Amino acid sequence: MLTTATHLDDRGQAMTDGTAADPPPELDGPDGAALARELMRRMQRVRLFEEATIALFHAGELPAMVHLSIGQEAAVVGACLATRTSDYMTGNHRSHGHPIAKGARLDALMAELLGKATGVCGGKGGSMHLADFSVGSLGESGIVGSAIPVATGAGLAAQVRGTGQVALCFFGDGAASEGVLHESMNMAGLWDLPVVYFCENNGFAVSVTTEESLSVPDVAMRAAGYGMPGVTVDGQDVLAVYCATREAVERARRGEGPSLVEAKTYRFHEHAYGLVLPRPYRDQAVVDSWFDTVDPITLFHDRLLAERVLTAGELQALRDEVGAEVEAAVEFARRSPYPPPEAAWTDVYAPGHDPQEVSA
Amino acid sequence: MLTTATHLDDRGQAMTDGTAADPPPELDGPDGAALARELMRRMQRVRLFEEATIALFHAGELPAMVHLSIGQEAAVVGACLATRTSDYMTGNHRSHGHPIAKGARLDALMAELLGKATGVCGGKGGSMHLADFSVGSLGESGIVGSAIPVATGAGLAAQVRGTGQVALCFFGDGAASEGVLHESMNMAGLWDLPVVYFCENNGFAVSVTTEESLSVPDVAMRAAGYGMPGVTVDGQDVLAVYCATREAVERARRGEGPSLVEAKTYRFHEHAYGLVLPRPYRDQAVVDSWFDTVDPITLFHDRLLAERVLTAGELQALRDEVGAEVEAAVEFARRSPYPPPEAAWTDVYAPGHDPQEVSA
Amino acid sequence: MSAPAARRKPARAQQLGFLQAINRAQHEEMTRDGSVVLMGQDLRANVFGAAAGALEAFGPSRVRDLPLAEAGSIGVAAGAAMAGLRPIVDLTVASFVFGAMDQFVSQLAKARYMFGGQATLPVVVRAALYYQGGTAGHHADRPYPMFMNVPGLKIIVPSTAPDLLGLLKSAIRDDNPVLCFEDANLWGRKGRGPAMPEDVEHLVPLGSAAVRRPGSDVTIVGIGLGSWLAQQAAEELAADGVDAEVIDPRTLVPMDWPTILASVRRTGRCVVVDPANRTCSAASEIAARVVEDCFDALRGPVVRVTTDDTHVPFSPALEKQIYPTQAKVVAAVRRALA
Amino acid sequence: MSAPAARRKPARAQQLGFLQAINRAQHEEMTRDGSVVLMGQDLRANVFGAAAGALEAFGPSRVRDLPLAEAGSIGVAAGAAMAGLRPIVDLTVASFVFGAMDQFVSQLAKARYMFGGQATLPVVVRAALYYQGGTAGHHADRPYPMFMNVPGLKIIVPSTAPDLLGLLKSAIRDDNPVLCFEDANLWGRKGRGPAMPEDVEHLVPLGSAAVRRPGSDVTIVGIGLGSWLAQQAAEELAADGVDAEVIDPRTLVPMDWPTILASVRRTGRCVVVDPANRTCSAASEIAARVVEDCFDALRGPVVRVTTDDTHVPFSPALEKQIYPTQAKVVAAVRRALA
Ligand SMILES: Cc1ncc(C[n+]2csc(CCOP(=O)(O)OP(=O)(O)O)c2C)c(N)n1
Ligand SMILES: Cc1ncc(C[n+]2csc(CCOP(=O)(O)OP(=O)(O)O)c2C)c(N)n1
Ligand SMILES: [Mg+2]
Ligand SMILES: [Mg+2]
Repeated sequence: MLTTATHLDDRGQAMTDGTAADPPPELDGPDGAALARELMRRMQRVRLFEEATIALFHAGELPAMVHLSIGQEAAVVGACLATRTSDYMTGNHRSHGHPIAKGARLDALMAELLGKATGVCGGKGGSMHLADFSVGSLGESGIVGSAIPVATGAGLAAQVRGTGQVALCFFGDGAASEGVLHESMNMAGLWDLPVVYFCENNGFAVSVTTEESLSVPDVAMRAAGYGMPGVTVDGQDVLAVYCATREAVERARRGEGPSLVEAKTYRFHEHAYGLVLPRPYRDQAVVDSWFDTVDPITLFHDRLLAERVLTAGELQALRDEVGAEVEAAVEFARRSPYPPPEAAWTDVYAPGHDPQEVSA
Repeated sequence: MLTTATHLDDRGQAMTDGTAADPPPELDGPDGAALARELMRRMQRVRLFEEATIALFHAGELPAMVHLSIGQEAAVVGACLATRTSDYMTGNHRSHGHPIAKGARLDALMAELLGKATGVCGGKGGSMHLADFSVGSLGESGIVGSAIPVATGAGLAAQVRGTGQVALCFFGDGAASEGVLHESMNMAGLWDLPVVYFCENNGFAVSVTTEESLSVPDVAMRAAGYGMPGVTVDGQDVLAVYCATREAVERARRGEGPSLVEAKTYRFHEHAYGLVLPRPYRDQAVVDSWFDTVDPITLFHDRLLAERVLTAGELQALRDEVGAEVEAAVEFARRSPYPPPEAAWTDVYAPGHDPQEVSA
Repeated sequence: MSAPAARRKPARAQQLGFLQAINRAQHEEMTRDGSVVLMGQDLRANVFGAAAGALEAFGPSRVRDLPLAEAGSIGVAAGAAMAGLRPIVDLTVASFVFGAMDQFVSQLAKARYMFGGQATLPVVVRAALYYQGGTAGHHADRPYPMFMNVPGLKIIVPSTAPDLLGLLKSAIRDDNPVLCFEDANLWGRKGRGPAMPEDVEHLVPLGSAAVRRPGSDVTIVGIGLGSWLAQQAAEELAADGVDAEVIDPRTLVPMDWPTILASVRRTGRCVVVDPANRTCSAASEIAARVVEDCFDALRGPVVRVTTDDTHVPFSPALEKQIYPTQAKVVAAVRRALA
Repeated sequence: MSAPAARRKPARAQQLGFLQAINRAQHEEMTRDGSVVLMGQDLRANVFGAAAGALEAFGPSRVRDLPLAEAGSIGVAAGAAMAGLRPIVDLTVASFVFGAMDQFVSQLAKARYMFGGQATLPVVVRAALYYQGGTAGHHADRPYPMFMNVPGLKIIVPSTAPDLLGLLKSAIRDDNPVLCFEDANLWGRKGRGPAMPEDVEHLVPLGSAAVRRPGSDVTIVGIGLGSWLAQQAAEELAADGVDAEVIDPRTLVPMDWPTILASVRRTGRCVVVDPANRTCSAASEIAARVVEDCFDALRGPVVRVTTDDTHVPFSPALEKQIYPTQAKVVAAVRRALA
């Protein structure tokens, strides 16, 4: 039994009725439609990008495993779209969704996954370590929890420099047990840093459930211990995530300090795609049912139709656009050259550094 | 202005009235008197032991600085006496009080401070790193926060081995910001470990106030984030500390898990005795007044008289006994030999290890 | 549980894999000594494959899944050891040691000394050297040299499954903290080591090197996968009439200096193959010790074959070239002989 | 603030202490560049003595007291650097680096590389080597060799106040993370260095060694306090007719190999004095590099004078003997010459 499964049942059912309703203010009018379109576009980007990586995996074209955000698109996109491109963001090993949602170009991300020279990190980072500084993405971390203070520091820089920027810090329920989260949240609370700590609580750290790793039911319950607001939202509802994060971002931008937003969500695939765990730790039938019951894209799709925000045709066109974008990204990545061998030794230091050292 | 100063004013004043009253149940009858005597004896041991170190410091006999618990005796003793000798305890750089309160012999502790072979650690640990495994004292840590998981692990061992022991974990308000506290409290909460986290909140980490280091007013407010009870007590009231800790210890011993006890207390001397800070960070006149207003020994002394638990003569005799004990300890330490030079290289590994390495 | 049954097969016929060796060492020692406990992330789901059957055999009290809290985990193991347990901590990937460094140094390594011998810390920490597999910079460290600079820790880097079995069992019985770094490139090498010993008392003592190939012209010291590269290079060189002695130290602390130094005194030449980053590597230590203690016997430079001082790049086009290879070892031997 | 006024005195007459050098480097660079910020525990109270006047001059936004959270602090500095600041973090005592090791390795050292050059991390971390003062095992580490094993970090170990001034200023201007390890035994050595330069552009480039004493018979490389011990030993040996060259590398990464190796090629002998623990020390690296690259010129063993592989004992009866001393350096030189 999954504790995280229950909180969505109401919504899920409510959705399936699917009769017409009025949109909430956020989705109302032309601005609302534009927002809806962008939320959907970015969720589709994450989904289709990752489905393409699955295909690449099965084709044997991926040099390494990938940790997919499929099922978590609403959390990732709702949070990122609540920030500006100039705002900062850091993430973790489940890494594709964050930069995509933050607005990074798909072609350079896909090329990175294949270890190509045109990759967003020149092929040196790979799937777990995407970064696109041009859209405020300061990097994902393969070391769980390790980038949490980095986002906190970006918030500090924004504060000291008075730029009005905010830093969005993604971490998982597993990472919530790491000491650096405590150290970072304490500093952020102390100094009123413009940071939004965003927990993608998908119920698992690999095979370990939140019940087995967390001494409290909700990560958000820890916010009070740092003097900051903490809220738990339905992570399958992109608008709910967007609204909760927007509130936290606005608060941060007003100089009122950090917040903790926890999105309860679902990881639809295995911890890393294709990873086989010797011992089952969750009911595959339940997991399979999630595609029907709590798919954030389907839920939003149905809602937009029901609330007449976008038409089926518009939604299909949008999906097709993204599909083409992803296909082009895959083509770009495939056609791109590998980095030259000597790239292995550059970027260890900033230009101008002379290591005076030749390898044997 | 010190926020920690206010919470005692009522008690302080209440005490100075000094008219007769009935003792609380804990101090009632022969058992109560015995408890009172032991609480007082250990507080006096800490106080007189440390006053002796001050004298040694001025005489130039101390090889290094000492971090005194003077002013914090009620917190340290109230907590330790709520445990059994067979229970475990770890502490920090403010280190003399903990093993003394836990029941360690003064002579071996004092010899350790002088770096003598008869020291409790053979002269290798020194003031900040006292340990007396014979009374459950698993060691103090010069690295702030570093021993917190050690106490947690001792609690784990007690649980796995089913011994019924409890681990008492001392840390300061400064250490409360360290990540290992979070990691440890989460594990303890998760596994219902028999650990009592005990924060000696003396308002300062060297010169940094709790307002400058903590994002919440009370450390105890963080307990809820780990699913454990948290309580803040008057750290100058040895009985209040004793009762609060006893409750936490009993809970732990019953297998119901960890607790956090925070004692608001006062550091009467400089961070390390004799340390001169270039820039003042607290009002010396206020600090000086503490000896009159919030001295835990005076407060308890007056209370015991007022409540007729012990007589002035008994209290004086007890103090004299401890004075003699401390004097003997100093004599013992002075007369003891230094360790032989080769001791510098032993105890790096357990016996039987052959490093096959001779130093140049 | 099927693993124990499998173990009953006759020794000669069976070849041991790395993960089986770990599983067997842990299982045997946990059976022998009730104070041995196993802790790690995803242990019960047996994600890394070395804990099969442990939960069923020893129960949830002695087999514990850890939350993601590396510092806390090592510190908890230290405290549990001081209070009578003998924890084995599976840190999974060696790149995760950094978060726990203070606990390694300030508690595990120092507690016994600083408390004048009162503390005993029988803790084994296992971690895989997970390089060469496209995991990029955050999973591919080989950090044992850092720990060699810290007195109080023992360090093993087994390169065959039977050695891993025997060293790990010795480590679990040792009263000191022992770090076990397992070269993940050898996980698949089932069958390349000698046949599995059937003795549950199969112990390889800590601090004893293995001479993998006797020789007279040059001493090649190879660590982890490096010992295999050294052996392959030695075969290649043999065709050219160069007779290389290959030594696998197996334990880095305490290092078996007598074996290494005696060999170099005989051969007069030394090459060290170490998958760690070059600067301040185990290879550097061995080279320094050799020139310090065997100078008169030395007839050529001591040459190190290490990973370059760069980070591990993700791209398959970049990664392999930074590590030691058979060709680099051969070239180094030629330099040492020149 | 009185410090800046004092600085106006003529250069020749003034001798600089270590703490003044730090203060001056920080003050000048914070004045020059508004993106430089100062963070540390007890900075405002100026407990360690190097931050006098900073709060008054630059305000609380740029001068921040840190809570006790070493990992968080280094990570925050890394993030702040990626977002446009140039943080100086005063970690005070080098033994406190261990708690932050993951942030040093996984973020500070690796971020630029792993993100393909997108990140720039101009962070300076200062920490004192606080040994030899009776502080015992938890405050007396000399951990720079660990960091030498991590590519991406630069490391300086200044041994004179003017060098500290010039190196620290270079470090603050450098676009890479630089770790500055200050040998606290030299804090009191005001006046032993050359006169204070008056130039606010007094920069000592990272990666350039200083020849403290030219000589022809043996090269003594001395790190931190070791460079002073080497000079004293050299004077003692001069009376015996041994002419030692003393080199202070000043920067450990990047190491000035050309200067060191050229010297050994001339003298044919080498001794390294390094206050770090022996195994995998900077001395080991230098010895390894010397035997690898200068073998033909080498006429005797490379001898290391280091701290023994033990922890730092508290007792004054025990502590001093584990460290390098002048007598040990002299003995080592005699061995190198034998
Ligand atoms: C410091 C560290 N410890 C362990 C790991 C191995 N690991 C990678 S992801 C993961 C689980 C993380 O769980 P969570 O934070 O909930 O993120 P999710 O994978 O669920 O998105 C673990 C244990 C790691 N990469 N880094
Ligand atoms: C990891 C670490 N960081 C910094 C220090 C330096 N230091 C020693 S004690 C101390 C203050 C500790 O404050 P608190 O925990 O409140 O204990 P108190 O001294 O007030 O009893 C500091 C900063 C240290 N010893 N260890
Ligand atoms: Mg998760
Ligand atoms: Mg305090």
